[in-house]
Order: sequence, then structure tokens, then C-alpha cells
Amino acid sequence: MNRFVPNCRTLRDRMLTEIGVKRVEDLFTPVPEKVRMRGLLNLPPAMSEMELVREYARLAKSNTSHELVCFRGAGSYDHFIPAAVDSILTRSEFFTAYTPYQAEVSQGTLQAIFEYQTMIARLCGTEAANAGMYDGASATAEAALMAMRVTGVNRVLVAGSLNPSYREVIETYLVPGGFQINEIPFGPDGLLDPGAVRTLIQGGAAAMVVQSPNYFGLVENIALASETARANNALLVVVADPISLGVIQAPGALGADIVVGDGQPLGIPMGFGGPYAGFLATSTAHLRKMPGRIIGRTEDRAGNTGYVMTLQTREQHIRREKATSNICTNQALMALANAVYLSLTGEAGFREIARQCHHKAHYLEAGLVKAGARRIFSAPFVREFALRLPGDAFEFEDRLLSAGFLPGLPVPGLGNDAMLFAVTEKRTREEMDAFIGAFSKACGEVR
Amino acid sequence: MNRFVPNCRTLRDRMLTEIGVKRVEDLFTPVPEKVRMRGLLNLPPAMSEMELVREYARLAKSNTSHELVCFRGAGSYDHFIPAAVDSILTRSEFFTAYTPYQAEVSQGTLQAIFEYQTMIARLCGTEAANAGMYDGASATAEAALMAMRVTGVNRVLVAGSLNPSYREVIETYLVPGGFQINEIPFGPDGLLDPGAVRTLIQGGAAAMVVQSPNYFGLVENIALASETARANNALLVVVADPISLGVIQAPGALGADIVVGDGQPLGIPMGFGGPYAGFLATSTAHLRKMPGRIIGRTEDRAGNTGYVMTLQTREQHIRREKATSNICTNQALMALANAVYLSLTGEAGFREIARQCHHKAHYLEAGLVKAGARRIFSAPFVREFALRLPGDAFEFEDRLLSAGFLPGLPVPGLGNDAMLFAVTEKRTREEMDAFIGAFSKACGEVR
Amino acid sequence: MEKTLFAISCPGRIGVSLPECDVPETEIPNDLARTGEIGLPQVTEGQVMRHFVRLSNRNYNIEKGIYPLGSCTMKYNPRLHEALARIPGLAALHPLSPDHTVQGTLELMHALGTCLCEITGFSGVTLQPAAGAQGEFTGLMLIRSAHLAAGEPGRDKVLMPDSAHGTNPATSTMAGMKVVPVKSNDHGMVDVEDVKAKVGPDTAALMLTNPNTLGLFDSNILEITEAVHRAGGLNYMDGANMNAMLGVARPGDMGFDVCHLNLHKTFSTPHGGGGPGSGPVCCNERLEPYLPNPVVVKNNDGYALSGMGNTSFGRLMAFHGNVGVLYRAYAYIMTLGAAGLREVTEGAVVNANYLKARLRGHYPVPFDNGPCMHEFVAGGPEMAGLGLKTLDVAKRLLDYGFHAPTVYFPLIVKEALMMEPTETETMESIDEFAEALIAIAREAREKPHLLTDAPVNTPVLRLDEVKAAKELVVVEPREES
Amino acid sequence: MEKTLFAISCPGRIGVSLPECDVPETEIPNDLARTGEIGLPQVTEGQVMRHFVRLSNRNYNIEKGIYPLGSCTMKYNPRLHEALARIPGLAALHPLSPDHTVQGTLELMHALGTCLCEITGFSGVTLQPAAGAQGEFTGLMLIRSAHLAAGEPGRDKVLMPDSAHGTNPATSTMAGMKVVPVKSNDHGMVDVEDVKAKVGPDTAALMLTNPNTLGLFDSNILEITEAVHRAGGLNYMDGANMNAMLGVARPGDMGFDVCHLNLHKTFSTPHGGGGPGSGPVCCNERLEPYLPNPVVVKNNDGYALSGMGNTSFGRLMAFHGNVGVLYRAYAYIMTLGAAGLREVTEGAVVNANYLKARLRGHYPVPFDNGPCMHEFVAGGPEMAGLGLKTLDVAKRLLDYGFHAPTVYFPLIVKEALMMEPTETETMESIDEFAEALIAIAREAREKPHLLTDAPVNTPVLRLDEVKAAKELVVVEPREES
Ligand SMILES: Cc1ncc(COP(=O)(O)O)c(C=O)c1O
Ligand SMILES: Cc1ncc(COP(=O)(O)O)c(C=O)c1O
Repeated sequence: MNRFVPNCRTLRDRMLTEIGVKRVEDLFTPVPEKVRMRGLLNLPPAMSEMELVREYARLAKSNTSHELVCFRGAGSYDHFIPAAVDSILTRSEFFTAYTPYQAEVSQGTLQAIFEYQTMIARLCGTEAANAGMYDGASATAEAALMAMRVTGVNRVLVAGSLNPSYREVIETYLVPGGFQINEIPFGPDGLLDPGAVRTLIQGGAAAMVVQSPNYFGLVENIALASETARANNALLVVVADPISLGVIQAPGALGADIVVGDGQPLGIPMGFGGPYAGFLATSTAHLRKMPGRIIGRTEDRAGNTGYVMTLQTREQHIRREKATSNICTNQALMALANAVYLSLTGEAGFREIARQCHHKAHYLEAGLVKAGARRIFSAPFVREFALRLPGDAFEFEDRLLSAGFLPGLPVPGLGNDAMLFAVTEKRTREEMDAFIGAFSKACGEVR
Repeated sequence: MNRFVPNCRTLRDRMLTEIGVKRVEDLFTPVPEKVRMRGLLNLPPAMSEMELVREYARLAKSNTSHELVCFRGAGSYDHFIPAAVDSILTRSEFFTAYTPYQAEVSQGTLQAIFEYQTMIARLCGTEAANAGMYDGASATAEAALMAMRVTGVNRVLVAGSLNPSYREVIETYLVPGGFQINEIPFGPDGLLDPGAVRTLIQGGAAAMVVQSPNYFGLVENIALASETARANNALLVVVADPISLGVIQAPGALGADIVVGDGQPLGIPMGFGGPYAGFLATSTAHLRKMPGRIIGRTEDRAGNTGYVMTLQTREQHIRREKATSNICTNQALMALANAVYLSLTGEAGFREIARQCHHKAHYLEAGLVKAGARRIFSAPFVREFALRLPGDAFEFEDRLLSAGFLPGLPVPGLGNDAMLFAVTEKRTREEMDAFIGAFSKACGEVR
Repeated sequence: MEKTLFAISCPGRIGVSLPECDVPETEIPNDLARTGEIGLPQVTEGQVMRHFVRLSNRNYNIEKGIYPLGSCTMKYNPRLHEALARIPGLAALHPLSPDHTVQGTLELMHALGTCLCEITGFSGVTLQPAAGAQGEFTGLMLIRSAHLAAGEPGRDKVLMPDSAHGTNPATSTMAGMKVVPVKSNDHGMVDVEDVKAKVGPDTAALMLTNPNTLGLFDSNILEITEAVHRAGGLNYMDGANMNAMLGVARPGDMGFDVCHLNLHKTFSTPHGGGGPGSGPVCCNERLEPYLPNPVVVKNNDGYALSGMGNTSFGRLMAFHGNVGVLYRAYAYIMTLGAAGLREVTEGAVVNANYLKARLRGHYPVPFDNGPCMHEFVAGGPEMAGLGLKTLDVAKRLLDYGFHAPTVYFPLIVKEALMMEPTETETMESIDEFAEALIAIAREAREKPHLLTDAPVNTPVLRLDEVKAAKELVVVEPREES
Repeated sequence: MEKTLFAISCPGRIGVSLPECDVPETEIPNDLARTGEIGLPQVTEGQVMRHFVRLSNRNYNIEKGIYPLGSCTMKYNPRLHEALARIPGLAALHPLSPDHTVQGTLELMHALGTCLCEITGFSGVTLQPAAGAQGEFTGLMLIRSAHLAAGEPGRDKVLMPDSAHGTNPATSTMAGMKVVPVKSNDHGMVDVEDVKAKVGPDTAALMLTNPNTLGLFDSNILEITEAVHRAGGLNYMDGANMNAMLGVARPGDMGFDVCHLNLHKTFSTPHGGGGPGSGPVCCNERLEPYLPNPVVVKNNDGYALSGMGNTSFGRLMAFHGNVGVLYRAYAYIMTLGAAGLREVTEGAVVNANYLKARLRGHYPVPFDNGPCMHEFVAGGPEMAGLGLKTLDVAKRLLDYGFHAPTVYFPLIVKEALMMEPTETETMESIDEFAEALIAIAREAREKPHLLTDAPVNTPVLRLDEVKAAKELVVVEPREES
């Protein structure tokens, strides 16, 4: 008996009597003697609640990253999260519930996710969205698989300007199925090379996977990509930073067939990488080929509006080896965080946040360039940008870390001197000026 | 319109039309021109949520007390609070509700407070308890007033070993009514001087107010005090540290008529002094003279058990100038914290916590004495104790603060060299040894 | 029904895990030691959570819907403030910490005090009172001290309209004063002539709620306060209704000498099912010397808690008041600023007048001689003709999923229904509430049993208060074992 | 019904307050700029809170009562863990922070991995998989990599009993493998002879849940795993049911080469209404080289995230998995320790067997040939005779205030009712649940319409799934304006 296990010896004995055995050990007789453990597991000694609090405080103190002023992005962003988000997420009713298998007593989760789907679809400019994927990377990989189901073609083209981690995940997901992946190079402006696209797509492709704003923060020409894809019977999968959709056109409106991304910027803490929630939005026509859960609106026997998981015949528990994906548990609570965040910020607040990210990123970029960095690409960016530094990026990183900043990410792919910066609405002018100052100083030190 | 005020100009105009006025200003016509403000209030500029978070972080950083290892008590104690307590307190249903005026939709609060009353009464060894007072000090003052209502006598005797803040509050509450207060001196052992009690009580008294463990941490002879009080038709009011009731006999069982105290040690953060919750426990016979709310069990029309506020005819909203107190809003949520804390710790956990406080306090006392402090009183203590230091207590305080400790409280009433220490279950042997070490070092420095 | 924790208790269960005691044990002397069971529940953490979560679901709350209790200002409680008040650097402070270790909190308290003075038009402030009633006591004690200091101990009468909140007379008694009721005129306001007739050399104070408990701003306020001053008395304003006046009018400008504020009403700190609140008192220079100990002062070294010297009337709480509530209220003021606070009041007043307009023709509104402020009182005399009570209307509202307004207060309106929607309600939610009340008015005529049977859609049916008072079960009886 | 946020949206309302932009604005190029409304709701913070709190009240949850979903291990989720995972020093870390700035988190991940290896009896671990299904994928990819490295690309068959969870076959497909079903014997366990007959040179792996989805521990486990090994295949254990085996038996000791764990089941991390979970994979030395990138290693400088080199089969997530879930699971293990974990398993197994015993005679339990482990499957064929379905029993349970068990799984039991009470339930709560089920069995005979009409005490009545799939309204339609 402990703080989580309620039945004391007396009760347990009564229960064993009802069961018809004498000792607890009798219940383990099906476990072959040979594998039945005799002693205890070799684990660290148990801790009381108080000791555990102290231990976690110690671990938290061994971290320092959270105290740095963050200019790093590349898939995870330091946005402000209104306190109301977590107040909802910590409601027992939401966070301790299981997947809404019994719809009549799960309307809370179901309606919330229905609203999430609506907001994501509107953000992406598509007709529909699913209930969420693990993260942006796996959503991208699943979108590629989905495109192959839709088109029956076994090859995808992936932009060279896609986040390299996403690219790795796509490979992991696609390789065992024997699918082919080809990379579309980017041009000197940092954008997809349209000529290369046209050439590569000749060989037939299920999809073109394009990130916009791309890994370097640059806005791709989605309309053009979509045209090319369409002309070649390929789908266009766009990986989008949801914040950017507050300022730039929705990929769905520009012809993207599937829009995926990570919901982290929408009310989810950076949390060393997870849990986040991938989103996947598409047109109604493709719903039946889509991976993951989807919530639909319906009625109860009295005609009251209600919500259920629908199109389950695509899913693993029904379709088994023919399922559209193996995904079962997803990241529902994080999708709820997205929904709460988007309702709080709302039309005006969300757009203002996106605008501020944009303005601040441009302010920082100009400041860093003035202080000695050089632009790498000329294409317009939203809130992330790559610069060439006057020296080794890792050396700059060290110096800026010591100055209390988490600077941009060194991007060896662009050279030893390249760094990718991200800015959120949370950064103040003061912080940026201080960062530019520290960078300036570092320029004098690194050669 | 702002994040809390929902009706935009358009809606407001519709509402004004329905009201029958043109402009909002028209609704303020009853306010005489002469006092109607023309400009805005002169307040600091408004802050966004993000800025406010930053501002509070700055303020929190200007505090340092929370980082000190705490050996201070004197009415507020650094106990461990299980995380489950706050999970309950942050349920909208509890913290945003009003006083349970409509009982049928307030059963949550009502039953919880009924359970609180039960736990407090059991802890105190009395038949009943009320729904809570502002804090321990005001509960003590109100108990004195109550005793005077019960006895019709206008004089109370107050132990000199009562917490001096409590004593001040009693005076504040009693003086305007013209009531007389006399102090009972304490003997060289730190306990009530029984001879003085017998003499003083001759003059007639509504009550004797005794703290046990007293301000110096010492356990009073409640049985004896009760006998004397009873023999002289006075009530005995005992002020108790609830944690102590896990190890020492309940004052109610020893003859106390009213037991009061502060629930802070039971799951409430020190919070720079509040909100806490005073408790007030007594016998059923005195209920009608009691201040504050009380919850009673009853039935609904179908015979289901339910809870209501009862004996409201004592209270200000019914009895007005003849009410037993003016208290209206109390500290309900903090009483709920007490109830959750006592249920989590439960019979065994609560007693173990009290025992650990006792053991650790004795360990520390012995260590400090060995290191150079001297005992002031010989009577047994529970978890607080006063020592005479080899030098000025404030000088010791300064040095120990610099060493990272919040040491005991200097008690000028016992001399410049006296300090009152408190220990909770949260203190580890390691922390105590370090504190003893720092004290030892300070002994060498202070002369 | 939710069983009590005692009913589900089972020996040996526990809801905490504690470290082993890491010091040698010291015996507790036998004659002092507690023996036998205390009788605390024995349950696991999971059982505790389930119990209280289930109990919580038996509560109405501001996040369920409109909570139109008049005089209570049940507005939305910002979530951020809950988080801010829990920052360890603000919450884990021992109240007797040396000043230099709590500069952040003292700075905040000082800044909050300054804001409240600006809002009320006063110069002195104490943040110590735990709630409105203790604020009233503080105010009257300040007045008492001033009269004593002026050598006028005979001033022990408090003039007070019959519409006053119950705490007003109860507080007067505690402050050693006697209540002299003043009449209301037929506009629901103080009868100025009656005040003039009753003030005199024994007048300690006039105690007035403004806007009053009918939700009406007393237009004669300057004449009234002046009359009291002329007679040597002082003016106390019960500021519980300050939500009607933020940035619109200030007690200090109306001739009041002192007022209290209910932070748990006007300044959005949560009510917690009955508390904690906080009832700071603001006053003018004349009363400042008597403020309770300690107050926060700013000096060269920063901020300090300081005694008022021997002019202070004393101390109200063991420490410095409900600091956690102060943290929240300051956050509210800082979020809204001057313009936002004015929006709050405008929103509150518009909402109340709109609700009143929506109910016109369905419920009588006595004293409806112009705009109300943040609330208004409807009456139920027509119900009476149908053999129904205001209580029945209230209980029926519960069936519609709403909380009821304040009932039977103020006493000067028969069968009163006192409604305060507050500014955080949308027009739509007020409409829904109004429509329910209108439907109930119709039910009262057509199907009165729906009212007398109510509530039926609640966790329990109508509860028997008489039985509760008669049988007086206030603790769970111990099980015979 | 709770209106959607879109339905209560009203132009101009907002739920956040943002600072003024403190830098000059930079224009967004016209051809890129988004124009027109996005269509996000326009509501205040109070409306958002009220909306979601009201929605929350339409959910069943572990704090309402027993949640006996078989295969889901719905146990109490400790509140402390929620607080720990939110400590800013743990939660506010950029995932691409340099190793030396995140030593605390890396240390925890390393320690958790070590614990999981001890619990499973393996030496290698990845914490990256986001859920059980991704763990399965990881496991099969490890196996695939090992076969490829051994020059056996032809091993692409996965043997799997027909009782397997749907993710098992779905995962096999994703891993480029084909499912070969193996039969269950009439004790509900794997038919050893069938395994022996089907293993061969094309066998990549046997994939087995143990205890299986009937809640039965496969007593022939050693013979089975050995047969697979002998044929050159590898053994994968689906560890979703590990709650039955903590400190009792370890997959590594049973001949398995790799297994995944569901931290959101066995290790008490909350399910969040469907996720997030976490599905770490533990494996033996043979498979370690192929683990996904990155893994946490300990070296002289402390802890580091490190690639596995080019033997790794790749990467599963953009970053390092659901770290927030790991924080909670580690807290659970540290709270319980070895003895506590064993108590968990014993409690779970006693509770399941007790529930089974209580239902004996009321519901048929196929394969009831001895003790079950942490769960068992009852069947509803008798219901069928009454024209009723397991679904009707499930829906009727909702009326009794309970969540239903898992239904229609595993597929090998007709009309299955799969029940897993978990160790955190008290005897009393299991009794109440059993009594409800028994009452429903009686109702089925006496008043079958109570079952077919059910649920009636729920926020909505039985929902029309066919209509949902046919009309396919998956987003709120835009208002015509
Ligand atoms: C007008 C008025 N005055 C005073 C009070 C008393 O305030 P509190 O309940 O905070 O003591 C109230 C509260 O209900 C009130 O409405
Ligand atoms: C036996 C079994 N295997 C695998 C899974 C899949 O786990 P997850 O939902 O975390 O992907 C489950 C979960 O339901 C399960 O019960």
C-alpha cells in the first residue's frame, strides 16, 4: 500500500478470498517460475513527495537554457503563452480523460477538437483538418505517405530547404516502404529552384514537400509550386509555421493540397521538444486517405448536436494492416492547447502577434547586419532568417551564450559561418538591442 | 473594450437604445457634476499580460526571503504542501464561487466545509467548529468576545506567553467595547504562573486566553488551567498550533471551552502573512454565541442528504447590530485547503508530520545548545523553542541571513539575546547541521 | 450524493508519502502525548482528488454562467493572477522576514496603496483588513480615534440608512458605537432632512454605501456629507459598490473622510466560495495618524513595514493582511490602467441598465427614477399576489442553469431581487438570463408549482433549513466502533 | 448543448492583451500578405474560460470514477507530476539548446532510460517514440535493421496472434513487413505449434503482447520465443500491458529482444483525452546499434545528446520525443521505487481478478482457466440471445455514471467487454462497478429497452455515427455574411 495503491492488507485478504486464492503470489502462477523475479528490481531508492520536489528543483537548476534570452527557432519558438491556456489544460476533465471512445461522455474533448480542426483548417486555408499528429515532422512524413496513397505514385520530391530533422523523419517513414525520395535544390535566393522542380517532377511524383516559410525563414512561391504540381498530377504538401499564417497567405488558398506543421508556437511550451502536436489540413476529397483521428458533427437520438470520432474505418483498430497509419494515441491535449490559444488570441490578437514577430525579426536582422553580419538570401522572410557571421558560428554561439543569450542556430549546411535566427513577439527592443550589442562585441573578438 | 469587457461599441449602442439613452455618459447623470471626473485617473500605464509577467518576475526577484532556509515560526510555518492541495483550490468551481447562498447549487463548498468543521473539531477535541475566521489572531479576539457573550462578564485574562501580535489584535477588538484585559505573567519555566492565575481570576473573568504550545513553544498545563477557569465560571480559550495537535493532547479533551488557532500550517503557503484561515472550535452548547458561519447537515425534499449554512440568525445579515460578529466574507478557500491537506495526510501522515517536527526541533535545539546557545525555559516544547544566544540576537540574525538562513526570530521581550526558533518536517538533518555550523561560526564572530 | 471522506475512510490508507525521519527520535512526555485516534480520514491521493473534484461539480461558479448576486460584483477572475500570486518568490515568504529580504512585495504593496488612494481620492491607506467588514471596523476605529484625540469621547452614534448592508450595523457595535437609522426618501436615497435632524454633538459618523444597495447614486451626496461635517461628524463610505465609480467619481471628492474597498469585488480577486477577500481602507490626512500597524513606507533604503507610533488604533491581523489577494488586485489595476478601469465601470453600468430595461414590464422595479448604477433591485410583490415568494423565483432560476440574484436584501424593498450582472458579462448572456426571468414570471402565473417545486435540475432538491437549525449536525458523528 | 466558439464570436472581442509593438513596422510585401478574415473566434478571456470549463464538464475523467477501459491502464495521475513538469527550468528549454545548458534534463532522461532498462531487462533504450504505435514502429525498424545488417533482407514477415492490438498489424505495414497471423489455442494463448509451423527464413519477428489482450500471461512464452530465435527471427514484445509485470517478470528474461512501454499507461502519465503519450523502446545489445537518433549518453563532461552513427535507422520526431511525459514518468518511478512498483502490479492483478470474481455467473468470461493478470475479457453472447449488443451494455453503464470497458476488442472474443480496473481503484469502487454491471445484466432480461435506449443520463443521447460519416461535417461551416 502506498499513496497510489489503496487496498490495505485486510481488504486485500477479503478480495483474495472472493477470488478464491490464498496469497497474491497464487495469481502469478501463469508466469513460468523461470522468469518470475525473486528479488526486487534494482532501482534507486523511492523518494517522498518532498524529496522529489527537491530533486526536480536540483535538476531544473542544472539547466540554464531557460534563463537565456532566446533567438533560436528551427521548429520550436519562444512565444508567450496566456495563463488561461494552462488553466484549461489542468482541468481533470481534459487531462485525465482517455481517447473519446464513449462519445456521449466525451463531448468536451470531442467538441474542443472539432473546434481545433476548424481553426486549423481556417488558418491553413483548407476545407478540413484532422485531430492532430505527433509533431510537425511526423505529420509531414505521414502527409507524404498519404499523397502516395492518393496518387498511387511511389516517389516524393522534398525541398532542400526543408528543416533537416523533418527530412530525416520523412526518410525514416518512407524508406521501409521502398518509396523514393528526391531532393529539390534551392537557388541562390534561398527558394526552390523552379527549373529543378520542373525537371525533377518529370519522373512522376506523388507529392512535392515544400516548407514555407522554409527552413531559412523565406516565403516560397506556393502558387507556382502548386501549379507545377497540379500540372504533373502531384500533390503539393506545404509545411507551415502556423504563426506565419497570421501575416502571409494561407497555403490552402494558394493551391496546397495538404498543409502540415507543428502547433508548438500556438500555446505549447518549448519543453525541450515535446509534447507538441502536428497538424494536418487538407481538402474534403482526401479525407478518406488521411491518417489520424477526425471528429465529426452529428446528432443524438433527440436531434441534439453532438460530436463523434468519424471515418474510423481508416484507422488501425478497424482496418489493421490496411490502415492509413498506425497512429493511435495522438497529442490531443496539445491540440486543445492550440485551440485555447487561438480562441484567446482570436482574429485580432493572433494577427497582431504574427505582425509583431515579423516586425521584430526585421528589426533584429537589420541590426545584426549593421553590426557586421551579412545577408545570405534575398527573398522575403517572416520571422526567421539566416545570416553569415564574420567568423565561426559556434564560436559566436559560445560568446553569446556567455552573454546570456541563446543565439541563432549554427547551420553548417550553409557554411561554418551561417546562423539561423528566430524572433517572437516576446522579444523586446531592449533585449534585441542588447543582443546586437553582444554580437557586435563578439565580432571584435572572433576573427 | 478589453480582454475582460466584452461588449463592443456596436453591441453597446444596441444596449443603450434598449435602455433608452444616447450615450454612456447619460447613465452617470445621477452623479453630481461637481464630483464627476473629467479626466482619467492618474495611474501607471496599463501593462499587457506579457509585461505584467515580467514585472511580477522582477518583483519576485527583489525578494530573497524565499531562498533562505527557514527556521522562523511565531505564527507562520514553512511546511511542505502536497501538490494535490493546489489542484483542488484552482478548480474554477471552488475558487470562483461566492458564499454558498443558494445551497442547492453550492453543495461542493458546503460539504467540503462541513468536512473541514469535522476535521477541525476532531483535531481540537471539541464537539463542533465553525466555517473559519480571518486568521488565528482575529479568531482569538472573537473567541474572547464570544466568551463575554456567554458569561456576561466584561473582563478577560490573557496569558503573557501569548503571541504578541495576537495580544495586540485582542486589544484592538476589545477596547472599543470597553472590555477589560489583564495579563497573566509566566513563570521562570516559561509557563503560566498558576498562583497568578488564581489571584487574577478572583476579580471575575469571562475567559482565560492561553496559548499552548505558547509563544515560546512550550506546552501549557491545560487541564489545570481549565480546572481553575471552571471553578471561577470562566471559559478557557486555548490558542493552538494545529500541527502540535498531532502529538499532544487535544485542548478540548483537557477541558478547553473554545479552541482557536491559525490553519496556515495545514496546507497554506506562508504568503507573507495571508490569506490564512482562523479556526474556532467549541462545544455544541456555545454554538449560538459563536461568531462566523457554520454549515449544517440536512435533507432535501426527497430525503437526500444535503448541506446548508445554518444558525444564520446569529449573523450580521439577519441580526445586524445584535450579530455575534460583523464577519461576512471569511477565508473559505483557505479552510478548503486545510480540509484537503488533512485528508491527504490523514490520520497516519498527519501524526507522522507532527512527530517529525517534534523530533527535528529537538535535534536542532540540542545542536544549537551544544554550539553555544543556552536554554531559557525548562518546560517541554513541541517544535518551537527560545534560546539565549551568546550575543545580540539581531547581530546573529544578520550573520545567519548572509549565510542563507532565515534564523529564529529575535524576541526582545526575553532580552536582546533571545531568539525563537521553529522547525518543520521540511527541514533535513543536513540543513540543520549546516545551520548549526553557521551559528557556531557566528558565535565566534559576535561578541 | 457524495459520501463524506469519513464514510469512505479505511484504516491504513494514506494520501501522502513522507520521508523517513532523518534525526533521532525524542520521546514526547507521556502525560502530554496524544493517544487514541484523532479521526482524520484515511484515503489515498486519488480518492482525495476524486472526492473534491466530484464535490466541485456540485458548485455553481463564475465559469458556469452569469452570477448576478447584487452587492457581490461577481466578475470574471483573470487566470493570470492566479499564476502570478503563486510565483514562489512572492508566495513563499515568511511574514516576519526582515524588510530587506522582501523588497519586491513591499514595493508592490506600496504601489497598490498608491493606486487605491488615487482611485478613492485619499492620501492614507492600510491594506491589512481581511475583508469588507474588517475594513468597516478599521474605518470606524479611525473615526473613533480622531474623536478621542479631539477630546470628544461622546461621539458614539453612527447614522446609517435602513438600506445598509448588515455588516454596517454589526461593525458599529463592535466599534463601540450605536446605530441611528436615517430614513430613505421615496427616491430610494437618503432623506437629507432626516440626516440634518439627527446629526449632532454625539455623531461619530455617517456610514453610507454609495451607490447605495439599491444601485442608486445619491445625488445629494455633497449636501449630506457637508451636513455631517458641519455637526463635527465624519463620513464613512462603504466602498463595496466601487465597481460603479472607477474613474467616474471618488469618495474623497464627495466629502467622505474614509472608505473601504472590497478587492474581492471591484478588483476581480476570486471569492473562493466565501473568501478570502481583502478590504483595504483609504482615508484623508486627518485620519492617517490612526491607521493600524504596520503600514508600508518608502524611505531611503527602499521599502519598510513601519508602525504608526502610538497614535495607531492597533492591529487587525497577526500579520499584514491577505497579501495573496493584494497580488491579484494589483495585477488587475496594472492590466487595465486608468482607461481600462473606466471601461469596467461603464460596462458594469450599461449591463445593469440593460438588464433592468429587459425586465421592465415583467418585474416591478421600485425607485426606478432614472439610470441605476452597477446594479438594481427588482421586487416580487406581484408574486406575492400569486402566493409565491422571491425565494421561489430564485430557486426556479437554478433550474434554468443560472445562479439567482441576491434575495431579500436590501430590507427596504419587499421580496427584493437584487441584480448585478457586472461588466464581464456579454449582452448575449444578459439576454439569456433576462429571458429566463421573463419565462419564470410567466410560469408564476400559469404553472406556479414549477416555482414552488423548484429546484429540480440541481444536485439536490430544495433543502430543509429548519431541520438543519433544529437538529444542528455540524460535524460528522464519530462511528461507533 | 454548448455553442461553439464560432457561434458566440462577436467582432472586436479579444481574449488577450498585447504590448504595443516597440519596433518600427516593416511592410509585408503585398503579394504575400494575407488579406481577409482568417475566421478565428472573437471572444474575451472570460468567454474562453467559460466555454472550455463548460465543455470540460461534458467529459468523463479519472476523477469522476473508475475508468475500466481494458488495454488502456487508466490509473490515477499524480498531481505532483503536473507541477514538476511545469517547473520553468524544465519546461522552458529550447530543444536545440547546447548540451551544457540542459544538463538537468539530460541527466533525468538518462536516469529514466536506465530505470526502464532495469524494469524490462534490456540494455538499450530510446525515449523518442511519441506513443506506443511509434514505439512498435521503432522496434520493428530495429529488427529490420538487424536483419539487413546480417544480410537477410528477405526477412519481412511478422508473426502475430489474432488477438493483437490494431497498431501491431498497422505498424508492420509501415515497417514494410507483412503480417502472418498465428492462431490462439483454446486457452486464449498462442498456439505454439502454429508458431513453429510458421516461423522460417522469411520471419522478421514475432510480435506479441504479454500478458496478451485477454489479460492472460502466455505460459509458453519461453518455448515460443525460443522457436522464433531458432528460426533466426527476433521477438518483439508489445509492452502496453506492462502494468501486470512490474518487478514480477521482465521481457528481456523471456526471450524478447525488444519491447516498447506505454508511459501513458503503466507509468501514470495522463492520457490528455487521447494524448500525448510516450512509447520508449528498450532492446538488447544486438539491436542497440540501430537505435534512432539522438540518444542520451553520459561522458566525462556530463550528459550529451549523441547520434548513433550511420547504423541508426533514423529519426522519429523533429526533436527528442515527448520530454514532458518523460518528466512525469520518471517522477512516478522515483516515488514508488522497486517495492512500490511491485505493489502496483500486485494491486492491479488483485483488482482485476476480484472484478472477474464478482462478475462470475453474471457475464460469461471466455478462457477463464486460471487467474488473469491486470485485465480480463468478458463476452456478451448471452446478450445476443436477448437481441442486445455489448454496445448496449456499454451505453447503459454510462447511465450508471461509469465509463464503459473497452468493447469489441480483442476481436477473438465475440461481443467483448475488456475490463481493466487498475491498482488505483479501491475495493469499494470495484464493488460499485460490478454491482452496476450485474444490475444491467438483470435489466437486459427484464427491461431490455433500458439498454437499447441508453444512455439517457448523459450530456447527449446516443449519437448517430452513421450520419457523422455520411455527412462528414468536420469543421464549422463559415457563416454567410
Ligand atoms: C455593501 C456591502 N458592504 C459590506 C460588505 C461586507 O464585505 P465583506 O463580505 O468583504 O466583509 C458587503 C459584502 O457583501 C457589501 O455588499
Ligand atoms: C496492446 C496495445 N498495444 C499498442 C497500443 C498502442 O499504443 P498508443 O496508443 O500509445 O500508440 C495500445 C494502446 O491502446 C495497446 O493497448
